Amino acid sequence: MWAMSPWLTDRPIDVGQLLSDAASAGAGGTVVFLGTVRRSAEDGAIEAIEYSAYDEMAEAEFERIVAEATARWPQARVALRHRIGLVPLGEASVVIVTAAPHRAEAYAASRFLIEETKRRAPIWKKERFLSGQSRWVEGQQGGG
Amino acid sequence: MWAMSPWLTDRPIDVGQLLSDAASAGAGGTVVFLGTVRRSAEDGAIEAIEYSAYDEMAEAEFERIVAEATARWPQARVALRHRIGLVPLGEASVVIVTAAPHRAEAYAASRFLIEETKRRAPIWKKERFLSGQSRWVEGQQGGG
Amino acid sequence: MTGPAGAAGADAIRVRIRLFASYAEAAGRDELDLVLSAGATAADALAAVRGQPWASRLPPSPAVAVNRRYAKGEIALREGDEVAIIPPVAGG
Amino acid sequence: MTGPAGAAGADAIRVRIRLFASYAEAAGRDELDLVLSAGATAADALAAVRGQPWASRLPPSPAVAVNRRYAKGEIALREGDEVAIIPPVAGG
Repeated sequence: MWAMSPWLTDRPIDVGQLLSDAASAGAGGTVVFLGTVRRSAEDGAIEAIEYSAYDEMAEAEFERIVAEATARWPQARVALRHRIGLVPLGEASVVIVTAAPHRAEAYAASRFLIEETKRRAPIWKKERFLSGQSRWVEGQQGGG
Repeated sequence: MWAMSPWLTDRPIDVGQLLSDAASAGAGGTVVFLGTVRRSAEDGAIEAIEYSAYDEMAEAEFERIVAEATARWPQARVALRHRIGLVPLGEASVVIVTAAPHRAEAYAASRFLIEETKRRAPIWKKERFLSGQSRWVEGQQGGG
Repeated sequence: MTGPAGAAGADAIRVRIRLFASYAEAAGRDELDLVLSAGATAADALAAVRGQPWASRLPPSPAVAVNRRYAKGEIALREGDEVAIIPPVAGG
Repeated sequence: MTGPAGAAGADAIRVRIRLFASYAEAAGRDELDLVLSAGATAADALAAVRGQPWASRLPPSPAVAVNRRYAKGEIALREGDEVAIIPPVAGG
């Protein structure tokens, strides 16, 4: 259902496509950020994470976050996609591409976009363990 | 001739391969930096850039730079490749992948690696213009 | 309270409340309609939701969005507004 | 001066100088061998290179690498060392 959305998808994120979307002849530095479902000692044996979203608001919030980034870094080109649904260990839940004439802008815009995504995007995750148990991940107070 | 080198290649850089090289189950944040040959107003109509290196020292210097990065960010995994020879407009001359449990380390290690590469790697470039002319790019004083 | 949102009376507005993630799980539903007095604010809608038995699950000041944008409690609601109670977010 | 580096005399060492990019272009070659007094430093090697006609192209203090590592001028050279004069770098 999200296949046509610019921001959300229920399929593995196509990094090559996002790189193409952000490419331009004027880009000298391109930064790709991938957030990946990881195994960690404190969390135990995670099998996958299930992401859910307030879809319509997430789309609107991504529009706003990207508009803010391009207002701050006018020469940057941006592509962003967040995955929804069950994301297996090792696969990306979010991919952000920023391309700019100079690398400093590409890094700064990338960092801004992931921090704002984590702070504001109305998206939640539930860890699913090999044991069959599951648990909502405690997030941060959302806010614009 | 560089196909087997971990650091230098005379072919288009395979980003997917570098992502695999740096991947680990513990990585929550992965940053990819791509330095790309760009068109810029001040430089005019660049067709390609020709990179040349002091190959043996470049390999040694990349070893040292990566060792410094992994000493500073012990949880980061790193993959880096620099292209040598003629690189057409829009293609990557360098790709750096850093993967770490948390994104702050991945961003910091990425930035360190590209700054040190630009400061220290004994690599030079000559711009080739559509007019047929060419010009050495004025770089920065190398130093360890 | 959960039927389609028809027109409310002259002195009342009807708004749609949306719940997500752990809040929806606690409530056993992901939306409900509320009839509020004209001039009611987002904070008033939240207070009405607190009347529901599952709502002890809500923190003292949950984030709220009105019409898909984060909003402060004092924002005035209008007929047909969508008010979402946003659990702590964990995207990325 | 550019033949294979044989053993130098007891009081002399032979080192290989390597040139790159614009320096190699100016010199019309990318390496040459130098015979220096025993105890010579990287700075001495550089001074000897400055005797060559193309060397007006060199800046006052070019970066130097000895055996594939950046080095200061005072580093003492040994028989067979590789001394590179490094133009301003422009990788990445």
